[in-house]
Amino acid sequence: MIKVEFLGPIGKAPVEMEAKTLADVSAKLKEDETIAPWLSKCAVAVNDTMVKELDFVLKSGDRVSILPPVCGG
Amino acid sequence: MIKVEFLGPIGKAPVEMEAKTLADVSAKLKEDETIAPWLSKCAVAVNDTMVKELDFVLKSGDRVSILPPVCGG
Amino acid sequence: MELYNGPLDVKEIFGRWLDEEAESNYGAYIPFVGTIRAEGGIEALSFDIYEPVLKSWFDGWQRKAEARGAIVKMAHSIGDVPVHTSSYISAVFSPKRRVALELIDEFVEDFKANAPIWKYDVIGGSRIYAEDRSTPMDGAGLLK
Amino acid sequence: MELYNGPLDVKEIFGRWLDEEAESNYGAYIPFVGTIRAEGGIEALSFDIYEPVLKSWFDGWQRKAEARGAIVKMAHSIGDVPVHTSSYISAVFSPKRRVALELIDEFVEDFKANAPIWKYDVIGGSRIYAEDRSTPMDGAGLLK
Repeated sequence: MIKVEFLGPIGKAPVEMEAKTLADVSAKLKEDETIAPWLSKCAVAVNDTMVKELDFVLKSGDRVSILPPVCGG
Repeated sequence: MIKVEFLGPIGKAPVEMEAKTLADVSAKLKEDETIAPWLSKCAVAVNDTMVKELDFVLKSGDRVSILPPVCGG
Repeated sequence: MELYNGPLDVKEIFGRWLDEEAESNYGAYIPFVGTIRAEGGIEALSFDIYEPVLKSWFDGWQRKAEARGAIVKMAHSIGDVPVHTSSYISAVFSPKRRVALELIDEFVEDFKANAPIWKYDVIGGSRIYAEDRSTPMDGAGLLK
Repeated sequence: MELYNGPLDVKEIFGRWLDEEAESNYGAYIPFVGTIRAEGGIEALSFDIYEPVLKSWFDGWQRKAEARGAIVKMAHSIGDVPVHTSSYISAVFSPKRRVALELIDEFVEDFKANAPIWKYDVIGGSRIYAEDRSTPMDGAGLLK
Protein backbone atom coordinates (compact mmCIF):
# COMPACT_ATOMS: atom_id res chain seq x y z
CA MET A 1 0.00 0.00 0.00
CA ILE A 2 1.27 3.46 -0.92
CA LYS A 3 -0.15 6.87 -0.15
CA VAL A 4 -0.84 9.62 -2.72
CA GLU A 5 -1.17 13.22 -1.56
CA PHE A 6 -2.37 16.22 -3.56
CA LEU A 7 -0.58 19.49 -2.90
CA GLY A 8 -1.57 23.14 -3.08
CA PRO A 9 -4.78 24.04 -4.89
CA ILE A 10 -5.86 20.50 -5.86
CA GLY A 11 -7.75 20.35 -2.59
CA LYS A 12 -8.29 16.61 -2.27
CA ALA A 13 -7.58 14.40 0.74
CA PRO A 14 -4.77 11.81 0.43
CA VAL A 15 -5.67 8.38 -0.92
CA GLU A 16 -4.10 4.96 -0.34
CA MET A 17 -3.71 2.42 -3.13
CA GLU A 18 -1.82 -0.64 -4.30
CA ALA A 19 0.80 0.28 -6.94
CA LYS A 20 4.06 -1.30 -8.10
CA THR A 21 5.22 1.66 -10.19
CA LEU A 22 4.17 5.22 -10.94
CA ALA A 23 2.49 3.87 -14.08
CA ASP A 24 0.03 2.07 -11.79
CA VAL A 25 -0.57 5.32 -9.90
CA SER A 26 -1.19 7.10 -13.19
CA ALA A 27 -3.74 4.49 -14.29
CA LYS A 28 -5.66 4.75 -11.02
CA LEU A 29 -5.63 8.55 -10.84
CA LYS A 30 -6.99 8.81 -14.41
CA GLU A 31 -10.13 7.08 -13.16
CA ASP A 32 -10.78 9.99 -10.77
CA GLU A 33 -12.63 12.75 -12.64
CA THR A 34 -11.56 15.46 -10.20
CA ILE A 35 -7.88 14.52 -10.53
CA ALA A 36 -7.51 13.50 -14.18
CA PRO A 37 -7.55 17.09 -15.55
CA TRP A 38 -4.61 18.02 -13.28
CA LEU A 39 -2.29 15.21 -14.41
CA SER A 40 -0.95 16.78 -17.59
CA LYS A 41 0.41 19.77 -15.67
CA CYS A 42 1.50 18.17 -12.38
CA ALA A 43 4.98 17.02 -11.37
CA VAL A 44 5.58 14.08 -9.02
CA ALA A 45 7.72 13.47 -5.94
CA VAL A 46 8.22 10.15 -4.15
CA ASN A 47 9.12 10.52 -0.49
CA ASP A 48 9.88 14.20 -1.19
CA THR A 49 12.31 13.56 -4.05
CA MET A 50 11.25 14.69 -7.52
CA VAL A 51 10.86 11.74 -9.92
CA LYS A 52 10.75 11.82 -13.71
CA GLU A 53 10.47 8.11 -14.64
CA LEU A 54 7.07 6.48 -15.04
CA ASP A 55 8.57 3.01 -14.36
CA PHE A 56 9.87 4.19 -10.97
CA VAL A 57 9.36 1.24 -8.59
CA LEU A 58 7.34 1.86 -5.44
CA LYS A 59 7.49 -0.03 -2.17
CA SER A 60 4.92 -0.34 0.57
CA GLY A 61 4.72 2.80 2.67
CA ASP A 62 5.99 5.13 -0.08
CA ARG A 63 4.44 8.56 -0.24
CA VAL A 64 3.71 10.00 -3.72
CA SER A 65 3.11 13.76 -3.95
CA ILE A 66 1.28 15.40 -6.86
CA LEU A 67 2.57 18.97 -7.40
CA PRO A 68 0.43 21.33 -9.51
CA PRO A 69 1.81 24.42 -11.36
CA VAL A 70 3.75 26.74 -9.06
CA CYS A 71 4.14 30.48 -8.64
CA GLY A 72 6.34 31.51 -5.74
CA GLY A 73 7.70 34.98 -5.17
CA MET B 1 41.79 80.52 -24.24
CA ILE B 2 40.48 77.17 -22.96
CA LYS B 3 41.33 75.23 -19.82
CA VAL B 4 42.40 71.57 -19.70
CA GLU B 5 42.04 69.63 -16.45
CA PHE B 6 43.42 66.18 -15.62
CA LEU B 7 41.20 63.96 -13.49
CA GLY B 8 41.84 61.19 -10.99
CA PRO B 9 45.31 59.64 -10.89
CA ILE B 10 46.94 61.78 -13.60
CA GLY B 11 47.96 64.22 -10.90
CA LYS B 12 48.72 67.29 -12.95
CA ALA B 13 47.50 70.85 -12.40
CA PRO B 14 45.13 72.32 -15.03
CA VAL B 15 46.68 74.14 -17.98
CA GLU B 16 45.36 76.93 -20.18
CA MET B 17 45.95 77.00 -23.94
CA GLU B 18 44.71 78.38 -27.26
CA ALA B 19 42.79 75.73 -29.20
CA LYS B 20 40.11 75.83 -31.92
CA THR B 21 39.24 72.13 -31.77
CA LEU B 22 40.10 69.07 -29.73
CA ALA B 23 42.65 68.21 -32.42
CA ASP B 24 44.60 71.29 -31.31
CA VAL B 25 44.38 70.13 -27.70
CA SER B 26 45.66 66.71 -28.74
CA ALA B 27 48.65 68.21 -30.56
CA LYS B 28 49.63 70.33 -27.56
CA LEU B 29 49.19 67.56 -24.96
CA LYS B 30 51.36 65.19 -27.00
CA GLU B 31 54.24 67.59 -26.44
CA ASP B 32 53.99 67.04 -22.67
CA GLU B 33 55.98 63.91 -21.75
CA THR B 34 54.05 63.35 -18.52
CA ILE B 35 50.69 63.48 -20.31
CA ALA B 36 51.36 61.85 -23.69
CA PRO B 37 51.39 58.24 -22.32
CA TRP B 38 47.89 58.73 -20.85
CA LEU B 39 46.24 59.90 -24.07
CA SER B 40 45.59 56.52 -25.67
CA LYS B 41 43.50 55.39 -22.71
CA CYS B 42 41.78 58.62 -21.70
CA ALA B 43 38.28 59.80 -22.58
CA VAL B 44 37.39 63.50 -22.97
CA ALA B 45 34.62 65.75 -21.72
CA VAL B 46 33.98 69.37 -22.72
CA ASN B 47 32.11 71.39 -20.09
CA ASP B 48 31.22 68.05 -18.39
CA THR B 49 29.69 66.46 -21.48
CA MET B 50 31.49 63.45 -22.96
CA VAL B 51 32.77 64.16 -26.48
CA LYS B 52 33.87 61.65 -29.13
CA GLU B 53 34.71 63.89 -32.13
CA LEU B 54 38.25 65.18 -32.60
CA ASP B 55 36.99 68.08 -34.75
CA PHE B 56 34.73 69.28 -31.89
CA VAL B 57 34.89 73.09 -31.97
CA LEU B 58 35.97 74.86 -28.78
CA LYS B 59 35.17 78.39 -27.73
CA SER B 60 36.93 80.66 -25.28
CA GLY B 61 36.29 79.67 -21.69
CA ASP B 62 35.56 75.99 -22.47
CA ARG B 63 36.78 73.45 -19.96
CA VAL B 64 38.23 70.19 -21.34
CA SER B 65 38.50 67.25 -18.91
CA ILE B 66 40.82 64.32 -19.46
CA LEU B 67 39.39 61.15 -17.86
CA PRO B 68 41.75 58.20 -17.28
CA PRO B 69 40.59 54.52 -16.96
CA VAL B 70 37.93 54.08 -14.30
CA CYS B 71 37.07 51.49 -11.68
CA GLY B 72 34.12 52.37 -9.48
CA GLY B 73 32.33 49.99 -7.16
CA MET C 1 16.15 28.98 4.04
CA GLU C 2 13.60 30.84 6.16
CA LEU C 3 9.79 30.60 6.07
CA TYR C 4 7.53 33.06 7.87
CA ASN C 5 3.82 33.33 8.45
CA GLY C 6 2.65 36.54 6.74
CA PRO C 7 4.76 39.39 5.30
CA LEU C 8 8.55 39.45 5.59
CA ASP C 9 10.42 41.92 7.76
CA VAL C 10 12.58 42.91 4.79
CA LYS C 11 14.94 45.27 6.63
CA GLU C 12 15.63 42.77 9.41
CA ILE C 13 16.37 39.96 6.95
CA PHE C 14 18.52 42.13 4.66
CA GLY C 15 20.53 43.46 7.60
CA ARG C 16 20.95 40.13 9.32
CA TRP C 17 22.21 38.47 6.13
CA LEU C 18 24.63 41.39 5.65
CA ASP C 19 25.92 40.89 9.20
CA GLU C 20 26.17 37.11 8.83
CA GLU C 21 28.57 37.50 5.89
CA ALA C 22 30.34 40.66 7.09
CA GLU C 23 33.65 38.83 7.58
CA SER C 24 33.26 36.28 4.75
CA ASN C 25 35.15 38.46 2.24
CA TYR C 26 32.43 38.48 -0.41
CA GLY C 27 32.64 41.47 -2.75
CA ALA C 28 29.07 41.38 -4.06
CA TYR C 29 25.75 40.97 -2.26
CA ILE C 30 22.62 40.99 -4.44
CA PRO C 31 19.23 40.53 -2.80
CA PHE C 32 16.03 40.26 -4.81
CA VAL C 33 12.99 41.57 -2.91
CA GLY C 34 9.54 40.59 -4.20
CA THR C 35 6.65 42.84 -3.17
CA ILE C 36 2.92 42.31 -3.70
CA ARG C 37 1.60 44.67 -6.37
CA ALA C 38 -1.86 46.18 -6.19
CA GLU C 39 -3.52 44.83 -9.34
CA GLY C 40 -6.71 43.04 -10.30
CA GLY C 41 -8.48 44.28 -7.19
CA ILE C 42 -6.60 41.96 -4.82
CA GLU C 43 -6.27 42.66 -1.10
CA ALA C 44 -3.39 40.25 -0.67
CA LEU C 45 -1.69 37.23 -2.17
CA SER C 46 -1.63 34.01 -0.20
CA PHE C 47 0.90 31.17 -0.40
CA ASP C 48 1.02 27.43 0.27
CA ILE C 49 4.48 25.87 0.50
CA TYR C 50 5.54 22.25 0.44
CA GLU C 51 8.57 22.56 2.64
CA PRO C 52 10.38 19.20 2.16
CA VAL C 53 10.68 19.62 -1.62
CA LEU C 54 11.47 23.33 -1.25
CA LYS C 55 14.31 22.40 1.10
CA SER C 56 15.73 19.91 -1.45
CA TRP C 57 15.43 22.48 -4.21
CA PHE C 58 17.22 25.08 -2.07
CA ASP C 59 19.97 22.66 -0.98
CA GLY C 60 20.60 21.86 -4.65
CA TRP C 61 21.07 25.57 -5.37
CA GLN C 62 23.36 25.96 -2.38
CA ARG C 63 25.62 23.29 -3.91
CA LYS C 64 25.51 24.94 -7.36
CA ALA C 65 26.41 28.30 -5.80
CA GLU C 66 29.25 26.81 -3.74
CA ALA C 67 30.74 25.27 -6.89
CA ARG C 68 31.08 28.88 -8.14
CA GLY C 69 32.48 30.22 -4.85
CA ALA C 70 29.17 31.82 -3.87
CA ILE C 71 26.30 31.25 -1.48
CA VAL C 72 22.54 31.77 -1.73
CA LYS C 73 19.96 32.67 0.91
CA MET C 74 16.18 32.70 0.73
CA ALA C 75 13.15 33.74 2.76
CA HIS C 76 9.48 33.32 1.82
CA SER C 77 6.05 33.92 3.33
CA ILE C 78 3.36 31.35 4.08
CA GLY C 79 -0.30 32.46 4.13
CA ASP C 80 -1.61 35.94 3.42
CA VAL C 81 0.67 38.82 2.38
CA PRO C 82 -1.10 42.17 1.89
CA VAL C 83 -0.56 44.46 -1.08
CA HIS C 84 2.66 46.57 -0.83
CA THR C 85 4.32 44.18 1.63
CA SER C 86 6.93 41.57 0.69
CA SER C 87 6.62 37.80 0.38
CA TYR C 88 10.01 36.84 -1.02
CA ILE C 89 13.69 37.65 -0.65
CA SER C 90 16.49 35.70 -2.19
CA ALA C 91 20.13 36.71 -2.25
CA VAL C 92 23.53 35.81 -3.62
CA PHE C 93 26.88 36.55 -1.99
CA SER C 94 29.93 36.09 -4.19
CA PRO C 95 33.55 37.23 -4.29
CA LYS C 96 32.99 38.40 -7.86
CA ARG C 97 30.43 40.73 -9.44
CA ARG C 98 29.93 38.71 -12.64
CA VAL C 99 29.14 35.44 -10.82
CA ALA C 100 26.74 37.26 -8.49
CA LEU C 101 24.81 38.92 -11.33
CA GLU C 102 24.48 35.66 -13.25
CA LEU C 103 23.54 33.57 -10.22
CA ILE C 104 20.81 35.89 -8.94
CA ASP C 105 19.14 35.76 -12.36
CA GLU C 106 19.33 31.96 -12.63
CA PHE C 107 18.33 31.43 -8.98
CA VAL C 108 15.28 33.71 -9.15
CA GLU C 109 14.10 32.33 -12.50
CA ASP C 110 14.44 28.72 -11.37
CA PHE C 111 12.68 29.64 -8.14
CA LYS C 112 9.69 30.93 -10.15
CA ALA C 113 9.65 27.76 -12.26
CA ASN C 114 10.40 25.03 -9.74
CA ALA C 115 9.98 26.05 -6.09
CA PRO C 116 6.93 24.16 -4.75
CA ILE C 117 4.92 27.22 -3.79
CA TRP C 118 1.30 27.92 -4.78
CA LYS C 119 -0.09 31.41 -5.08
CA TYR C 120 -3.67 32.57 -4.52
CA ASP C 121 -5.31 35.95 -5.06
CA VAL C 122 -7.21 37.13 -2.01
CA ILE C 123 -10.29 39.03 -3.21
CA GLY C 124 -13.27 39.82 -1.00
CA GLY C 125 -11.82 37.50 1.61
CA SER C 126 -11.73 34.43 -0.65
CA ARG C 127 -8.64 32.64 -1.89
CA ILE C 128 -8.44 32.00 -5.66
CA TYR C 129 -5.61 29.89 -7.17
CA ALA C 130 -3.50 32.07 -9.51
CA GLU C 131 -3.66 29.40 -12.21
CA ASP C 132 -2.98 31.73 -15.15
CA ARG C 133 0.30 32.92 -13.59
CA SER C 134 1.48 29.47 -12.51
CA THR C 135 4.06 27.29 -14.26
CA PRO C 136 4.15 23.49 -14.45
CA MET C 137 7.33 22.27 -12.74
CA ASP C 138 10.13 20.47 -14.61
CA GLY C 139 8.88 16.96 -15.35
CA ALA C 140 5.19 17.90 -15.19
CA GLY C 141 2.80 15.59 -17.05
CA LEU C 142 4.54 12.37 -15.96
CA LEU C 143 1.25 10.73 -14.95
CA LYS C 144 -0.87 12.03 -17.82
CA MET D 1 22.40 59.67 -6.65
CA GLU D 2 24.11 59.90 -3.28
CA LEU D 3 27.81 60.41 -2.53
CA TYR D 4 29.29 59.92 0.95
CA ASN D 5 32.69 60.46 2.49
CA GLY D 6 33.93 57.04 3.66
CA PRO D 7 32.00 53.75 3.94
CA LEU D 8 28.28 53.53 3.20
CA ASP D 9 25.69 52.89 5.88
CA VAL D 10 24.28 50.00 3.84
CA LYS D 11 21.31 49.18 6.08
CA GLU D 12 20.18 52.81 6.28
CA ILE D 13 20.37 53.25 2.50
CA PHE D 14 18.66 49.92 1.72
CA GLY D 15 15.85 50.62 4.19
CA ARG D 16 15.34 54.21 3.14
CA TRP D 17 15.10 53.27 -0.56
CA LEU D 18 12.61 50.53 0.38
CA ASP D 19 10.51 53.09 2.28
CA GLU D 20 10.74 55.68 -0.51
CA GLU D 21 9.15 53.24 -2.97
CA ALA D 22 6.82 51.47 -0.51
CA GLU D 23 3.71 52.85 -2.21
CA SER D 24 5.04 52.97 -5.79
CA ASN D 25 3.66 49.51 -6.65
CA TYR D 26 6.96 48.04 -7.84
CA GLY D 27 7.06 44.24 -7.62
CA ALA D 28 10.84 43.81 -7.71
CA TYR D 29 13.62 45.63 -5.83
CA ILE D 30 17.17 44.48 -6.57
CA PRO D 31 20.05 46.23 -4.84
CA PHE D 32 23.69 45.42 -5.63
CA VAL D 33 25.99 45.97 -2.64
CA GLY D 34 29.73 46.21 -3.31
CA THR D 35 32.02 45.47 -0.37
CA ILE D 36 35.81 45.88 -0.15
CA ARG D 37 37.51 42.48 -0.19
CA ALA D 38 40.66 41.80 1.83
CA GLU D 39 43.21 40.95 -0.88
CA GLY D 40 46.68 41.99 -1.94
CA GLY D 41 47.48 43.24 1.56
CA ILE D 42 45.29 46.33 1.27
CA GLU D 43 43.93 48.19 4.29
CA ALA D 44 41.29 50.01 2.30
CA LEU D 45 40.35 51.17 -1.16
CA SER D 46 40.08 54.85 -1.87
CA PHE D 47 37.98 56.62 -4.50
CA ASP D 48 38.06 59.86 -6.48
CA ILE D 49 34.82 60.86 -8.22
CA TYR D 50 34.19 63.45 -10.89
CA GLU D 51 30.67 64.35 -9.88
CA PRO D 52 29.38 66.40 -12.87
CA VAL D 53 30.02 63.60 -15.38
CA LEU D 54 28.81 60.94 -12.91
CA LYS D 55 25.58 62.90 -12.56
CA SER D 56 25.10 62.99 -16.36
CA TRP D 57 25.85 59.28 -16.59
CA PHE D 58 23.32 58.53 -13.82
CA ASP D 59 20.64 60.80 -15.33
CA GLY D 60 21.04 58.97 -18.64
CA TRP D 61 20.42 55.66 -16.87
CA GLN D 62 17.41 57.07 -15.06
CA ARG D 63 15.92 57.89 -18.47
CA LYS D 64 16.73 54.41 -19.83
CA ALA D 65 15.13 52.80 -16.76
CA GLU D 66 12.01 54.98 -16.99
CA ALA D 67 11.55 53.95 -20.61
CA ARG D 68 11.19 50.39 -19.27
CA GLY D 69 8.86 51.37 -16.40
CA ALA D 70 11.64 51.11 -13.81
CA ILE D 71 13.83 53.40 -11.73
CA VAL D 72 17.45 53.21 -10.60
CA LYS D 73 19.18 54.49 -7.49
CA MET D 74 22.85 54.73 -6.61
CA ALA D 75 25.15 55.54 -3.70
CA HIS D 76 28.96 55.61 -3.71
CA SER D 77 31.81 56.46 -1.37
CA ILE D 78 34.45 59.15 -1.81
CA GLY D 79 37.83 58.70 -0.11
CA ASP D 80 38.95 55.75 1.99
CA VAL D 81 36.75 52.69 2.52
CA PRO D 82 38.25 50.01 4.82
CA VAL D 83 38.26 46.30 4.02
CA HIS D 84 34.90 44.55 4.73
CA THR D 85 32.92 47.77 4.52
CA SER D 86 30.89 48.89 1.49
CA SER D 87 31.64 51.56 -1.10
CA TYR D 88 28.84 51.06 -3.60
CA ILE D 89 25.12 50.33 -3.75
CA SER D 90 23.01 50.53 -6.83
CA ALA D 91 19.43 49.37 -7.16
CA VAL D 92 16.61 48.84 -9.59
CA PHE D 93 12.88 49.00 -8.80
CA SER D 94 10.55 47.63 -11.46
CA PRO D 95 6.99 46.35 -11.72
CA LYS D 96 8.35 43.21 -13.36
CA ARG D 97 10.97 40.67 -12.31
CA ARG D 98 12.49 40.16 -15.78
CA VAL D 99 13.11 43.87 -16.41
CA ALA D 100 14.63 44.26 -12.95
CA LEU D 101 17.06 41.35 -13.41
CA GLU D 102 18.18 42.59 -16.82
CA LEU D 103 18.50 46.23 -15.76
CA ILE D 104 20.57 45.59 -12.64
CA ASP D 105 23.07 43.63 -14.74
CA GLU D 106 23.34 46.30 -17.45
CA PHE D 107 23.42 49.16 -14.93
CA VAL D 108 26.17 47.63 -12.77
CA GLU D 109 28.29 46.61 -15.78
CA ASP D 110 28.03 50.02 -17.41
CA PHE D 111 28.81 51.60 -14.05
CA LYS D 112 32.07 49.61 -13.89
CA ALA D 113 32.94 50.64 -17.44
CA ASN D 114 31.84 54.27 -17.61
CA ALA D 115 31.22 55.90 -14.23
CA PRO D 116 34.00 58.51 -13.72
CA ILE D 117 35.38 57.01 -10.52
CA TRP D 118 39.03 56.19 -9.85
CA LYS D 119 40.12 53.50 -7.44
CA TYR D 120 43.30 53.35 -5.36
CA ASP D 121 44.70 50.60 -3.15
CA VAL D 122 45.63 51.86 0.32
CA ILE D 123 48.70 49.95 1.46
CA GLY D 124 50.93 51.08 4.30
CA GLY D 125 49.08 54.38 4.31
CA SER D 126 49.88 55.22 0.68
CA ARG D 127 47.39 55.47 -2.16
CA ILE D 128 48.23 53.50 -5.32
CA TYR D 129 46.11 53.84 -8.49
CA ALA D 130 44.48 50.46 -9.30
CA GLU D 131 45.58 50.74 -12.93
CA ASP D 132 45.47 47.01 -13.71
CA ARG D 133 41.80 46.80 -12.67
CA SER D 134 40.73 50.00 -14.42
CA THR D 135 38.91 50.25 -17.75
CA PRO D 136 39.24 53.00 -20.39
CA MET D 137 35.85 54.72 -20.76
CA ASP D 138 33.83 54.59 -23.99
CA GLY D 139 35.54 56.88 -26.47
CA ALA D 140 38.97 56.64 -24.81
CA GLY D 141 41.98 57.42 -27.04
CA LEU D 142 40.34 60.39 -28.79
CA LEU D 143 43.40 62.61 -28.28
CA LYS D 144 46.06 59.98 -28.95
